[in-house]
Amino acid sequence: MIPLSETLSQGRELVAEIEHRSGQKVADCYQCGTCSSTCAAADAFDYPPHMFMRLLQLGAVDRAMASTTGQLCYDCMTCSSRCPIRIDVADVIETTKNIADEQGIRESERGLRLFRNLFLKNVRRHGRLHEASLLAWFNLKSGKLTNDLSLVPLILRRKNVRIVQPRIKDRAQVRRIFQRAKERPRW
Amino acid sequence: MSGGDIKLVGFLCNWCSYAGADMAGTSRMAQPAEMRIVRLPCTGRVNPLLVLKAFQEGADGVLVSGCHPGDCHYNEGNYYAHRRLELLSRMMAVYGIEPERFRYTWISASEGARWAETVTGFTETIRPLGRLNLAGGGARDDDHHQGPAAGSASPAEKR
Amino acid sequence: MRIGVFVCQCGTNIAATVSTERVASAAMALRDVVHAESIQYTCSDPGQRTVIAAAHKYALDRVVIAACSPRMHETTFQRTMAQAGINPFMMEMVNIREHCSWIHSDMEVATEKAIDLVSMGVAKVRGQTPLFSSHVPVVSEVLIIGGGVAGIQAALDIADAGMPVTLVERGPTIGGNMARLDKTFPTLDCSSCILTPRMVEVKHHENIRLMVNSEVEQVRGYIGNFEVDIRKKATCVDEEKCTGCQICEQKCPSEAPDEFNAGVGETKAISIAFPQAVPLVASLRKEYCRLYIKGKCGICKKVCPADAVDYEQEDELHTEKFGAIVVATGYELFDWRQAYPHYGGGLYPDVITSIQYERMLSASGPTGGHIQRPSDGAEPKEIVFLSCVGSRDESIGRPLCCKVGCMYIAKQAILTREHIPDSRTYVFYMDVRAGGKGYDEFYRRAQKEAGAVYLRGRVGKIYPRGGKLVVMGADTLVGENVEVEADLVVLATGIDAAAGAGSLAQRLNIPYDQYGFLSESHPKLRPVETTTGGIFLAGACQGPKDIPETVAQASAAAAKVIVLLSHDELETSPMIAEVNHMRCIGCFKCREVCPYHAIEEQGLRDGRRVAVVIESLCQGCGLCTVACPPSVISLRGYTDNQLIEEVTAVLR
Amino acid sequence: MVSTAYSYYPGCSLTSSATEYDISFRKVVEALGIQLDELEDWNCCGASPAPHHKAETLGVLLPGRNLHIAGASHDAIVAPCAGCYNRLKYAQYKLAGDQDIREQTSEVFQAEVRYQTEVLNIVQMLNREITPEALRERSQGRLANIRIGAYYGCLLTRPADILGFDSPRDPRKMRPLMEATGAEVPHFPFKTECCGSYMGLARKDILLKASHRIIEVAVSTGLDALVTACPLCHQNLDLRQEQINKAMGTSLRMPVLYFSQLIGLAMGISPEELELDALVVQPDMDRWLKGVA
Repeated sequence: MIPLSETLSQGRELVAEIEHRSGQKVADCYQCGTCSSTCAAADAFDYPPHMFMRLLQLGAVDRAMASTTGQLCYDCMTCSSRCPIRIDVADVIETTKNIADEQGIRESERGLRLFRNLFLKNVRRHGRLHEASLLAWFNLKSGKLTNDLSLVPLILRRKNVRIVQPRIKDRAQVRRIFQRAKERPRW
Repeated sequence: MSGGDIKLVGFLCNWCSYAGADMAGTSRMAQPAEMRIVRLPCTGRVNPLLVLKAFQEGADGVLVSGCHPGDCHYNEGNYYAHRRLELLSRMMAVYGIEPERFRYTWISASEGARWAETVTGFTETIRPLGRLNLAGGGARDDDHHQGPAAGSASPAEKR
Repeated sequence: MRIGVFVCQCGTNIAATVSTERVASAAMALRDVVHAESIQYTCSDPGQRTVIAAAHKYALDRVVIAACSPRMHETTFQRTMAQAGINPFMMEMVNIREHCSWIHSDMEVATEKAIDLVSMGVAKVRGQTPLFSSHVPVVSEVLIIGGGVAGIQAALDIADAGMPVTLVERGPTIGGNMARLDKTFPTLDCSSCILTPRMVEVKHHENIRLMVNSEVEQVRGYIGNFEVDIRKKATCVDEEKCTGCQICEQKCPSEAPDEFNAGVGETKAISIAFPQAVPLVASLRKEYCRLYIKGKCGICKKVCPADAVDYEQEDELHTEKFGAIVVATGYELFDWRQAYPHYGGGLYPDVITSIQYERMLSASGPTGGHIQRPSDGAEPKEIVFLSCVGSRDESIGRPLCCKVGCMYIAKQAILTREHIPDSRTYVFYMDVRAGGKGYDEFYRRAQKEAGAVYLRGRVGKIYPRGGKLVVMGADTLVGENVEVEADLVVLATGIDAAAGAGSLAQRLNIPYDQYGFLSESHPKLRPVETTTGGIFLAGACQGPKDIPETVAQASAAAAKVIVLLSHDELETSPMIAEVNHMRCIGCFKCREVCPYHAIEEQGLRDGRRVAVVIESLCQGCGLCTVACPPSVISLRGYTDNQLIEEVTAVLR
Repeated sequence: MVSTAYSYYPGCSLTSSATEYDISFRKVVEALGIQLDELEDWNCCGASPAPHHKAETLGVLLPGRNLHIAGASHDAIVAPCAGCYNRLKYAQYKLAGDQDIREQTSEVFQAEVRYQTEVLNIVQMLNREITPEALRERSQGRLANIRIGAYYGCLLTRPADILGFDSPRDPRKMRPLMEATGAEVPHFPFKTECCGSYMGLARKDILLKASHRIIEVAVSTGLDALVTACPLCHQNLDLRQEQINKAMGTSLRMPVLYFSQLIGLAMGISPEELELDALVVQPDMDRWLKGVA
């Protein structure tokens, strides 16, 4: 049950923040479902995109922020490209997720968070991503040790594959970039 | 003149804005009393010189209001008006008049509330500006005469 | 100059906030005012009698009535003036109700303002001169543009009233879109059974002249007196001689797309659109004819038993006079192919439009009433209908609702069950709009009796798989995606204004919206009039409509035409523009801005070319007065001097 | 002095799981006689994990650094990886449109940021350097025996208002060159559907389903191969094809080529040189090149 009198007044500010940051109007959505029908991951979401939009329309931002939709959406923007109202649905979802992050709402999708963190850590340290290291660390940290190991020989039969972690020269610059992003994640 | 010290003139087209002002009246929407409405068939009939004449004769603010673009009773009158009035509003400063004193807007026959808001907003914009002092602007009975109109500043002379 | 001022109390409507007595006495102080009084209800009979009496007593020649909005009672008091022997235009109304007493509460402020308004009115009426309406004779013939059900209805109504009608149709037959329908909702009447008798009636009506293959090229003139150029296009067939035997069509070797059947099946370069066409006359499309493409053929001419084929036939240009014009150009269906690449963009043969499906349903259609998959001719069992293809979709510039899609889908779902009892139909919809009489019941019948599976959601993608079409949609009610393996997909395409409606509107000088639909003068109170006098609208040219609405509007337009033409003469407004010929410099800037083409060039005896206002065309907008460089055009009733006097009356 | 050569930004994938893309691209460019200067000391663009979306800092600064370096020496930078291309364009869009972002970026880079270098993807660049007519001339219908599908995926076309490359609903820019190889390029209904992106490690289930659908439709469309310009798509569709089949209980086989490999084949470069052996799902080259002397 969604207590509308409450959610519509309490959720108003957060919805306004989402609308402001994404530049989209949630009230524009007329719930046709095109976004969901084109979404390759909708089956895995607890709320498919149109329902996610509906939650925001009803002011139920808490529920939207805690949903797996934001965490699992990988921003392919198919929904945005097909929306008959031209709403950038992917942006609304991503923005809501970012606000949830800022508010410290815990991600239930730990694997994905781990992937993102390891990815960025690798880039922060070395300036470039090393896919093999990422795979190794991910498997180690997630406990899924054999994950994707079958792919390794397939990759290794390529010429020129970098076995060791590549590093760029001006790592100081990259550190500065990450430092700035940490201090000020948004412009 | 009542309703405070300032004097405002509104040139309204008969089909949209005048009817919108009627609507505001029918709906009893309270408005400041400084506005004096002149009814015209179309904003396309509003000669920019008429606006300047109003200022010269003592108006402290002039509002022109007509049908929304695309809604003109005469099909395209308001497009001509838009072009002329846009140019005029950019020229206001040249005539020594604060640009805020002149405004044009589109209000339909059904937008009574919008008319009331527009009049209120416009009046509140002009009130702090006070009376218009057209330095060198020429004859204005209740102002001090600044001597003969200086150079080409007076639109009346040009006319 | 003797001016009388009458200040209305309007009961307490005005008198509660404005001291009408004080206004009247202040008016007495104004120049040339010889009488002023306050009246309780000026518009009432006794009130008007008081005004008339005062006019006589004080020998008034001008009157100011301070009361309600002129939009309310200007004509009332103009009539009062006429009774009082004063020119009706020598009266000025001052609005002290809507613009004063009703929006202010302070009596002092409101009274002062009312006094100001009265002085403005007095200043304006002082500059007024008597004006006289002129009369123009009316041509009693009517032009109707478009021969669909709207044009047919309007033509028959007007012709029955005894007025001659010319019905101009662009295509080779009348009947329009309705003639292509199999059944009509919500009654399932056979469309041609109800329409074709009306078409025949048009053909035989003594007051109707039917011109097919004809288009309106130019329109000059004004209400009561239009002059119209109509081009009758050459069709290489003599209409008088052709008997409609169709031998030419049978023998013609050149295939051509079948527009009447929306591309389901093919026809020939020379053909009759459909068996019930009116007139039943063949026409030849040169762009598909072998004779014109390859320079060699001529079979149709050889086989025609009536000797009706004439390759030398040329376009005819007719110039006719009409008193009124009814525009009934109808609609066409949205071309979805560019806009919906994710539905295959026209590449999958088994994704068809609803009108194509309709032609298959029709017993007289190209499949003889059998529903067939275009790809292999097989009978489909799983049929998916998609609503709102080209409607309610801002991303392709079509936010409007087509208004009939929901209902014709329901109809087609019901008919599908009748044609193929073991079929299953699916309907993807966003909302079901069933707001007419018997409509909701009809749509429920599609679900209950025809077993149509209604799915609330839009379809994101269609793609072929193993001879079937996978339709990927969302069911927003369960919040899950759904998928149908369909044999046939039918798109309920939206409604566009007929091609060329915008350019026709320009020729007629009537406004139209961004979709090409023609604009009515007022959406509530003048729904069939346009802003140009004498031109009326009927049917879907004004916006999406179903058949009952179209017919109703066509009859309404006919009624308006009949009222207009029931007079021999028309009175024209005298509040129009006037050029001072002595000072006109002949630059014709006025002609450029005039929306009504009401300015013409005239040579004077001294050789100068000057602008002249055509009084019957001028609508009195005043655009020309501003455009005139030497300011020698004035608008009667709103002259520069009057306006300046009105403004300065309160500023000085 | 600005060079007439292209600045070349391979990006991380092209140095590990997609080296065949790098090698085949260089081969094609070499055959066309164009100079590529690998961007000096380039860094990772941040790809999908770096938050971007409208106002996020990292999404501008990481690709911004590459733009900045390229701007010192080159008029145009080419990024064969669709992801890198997407992020470079995004950074450029933000930097061009917002003075505040420019200033803050310059502050971090300790220099006036250079962002105006033209950013090109592989399709744009090759279209510029070889016309379909010229390619047709060179290929002499070499690939006339096959049907291939142009697979665009997401990052090459979306968001369209920033990338300005092709229609997000109905992209067609790969087609002219693909047809010039002599191959048939039928309509591929899933050309813009997403393959599952970076979900491979954490949520393989989502990815395998999405990629399976694409392969399945490619097979039912009767294609001999898909062609892509994105290493991530390639990884998901080719490298993981066994995983897909295993998870979905199918035995689909669909070779997936890089755009550069296809163009290279048409130009007469050998399959070995183009690293076609690196593909997990091998095309039947004998059949493909049947009738080629």
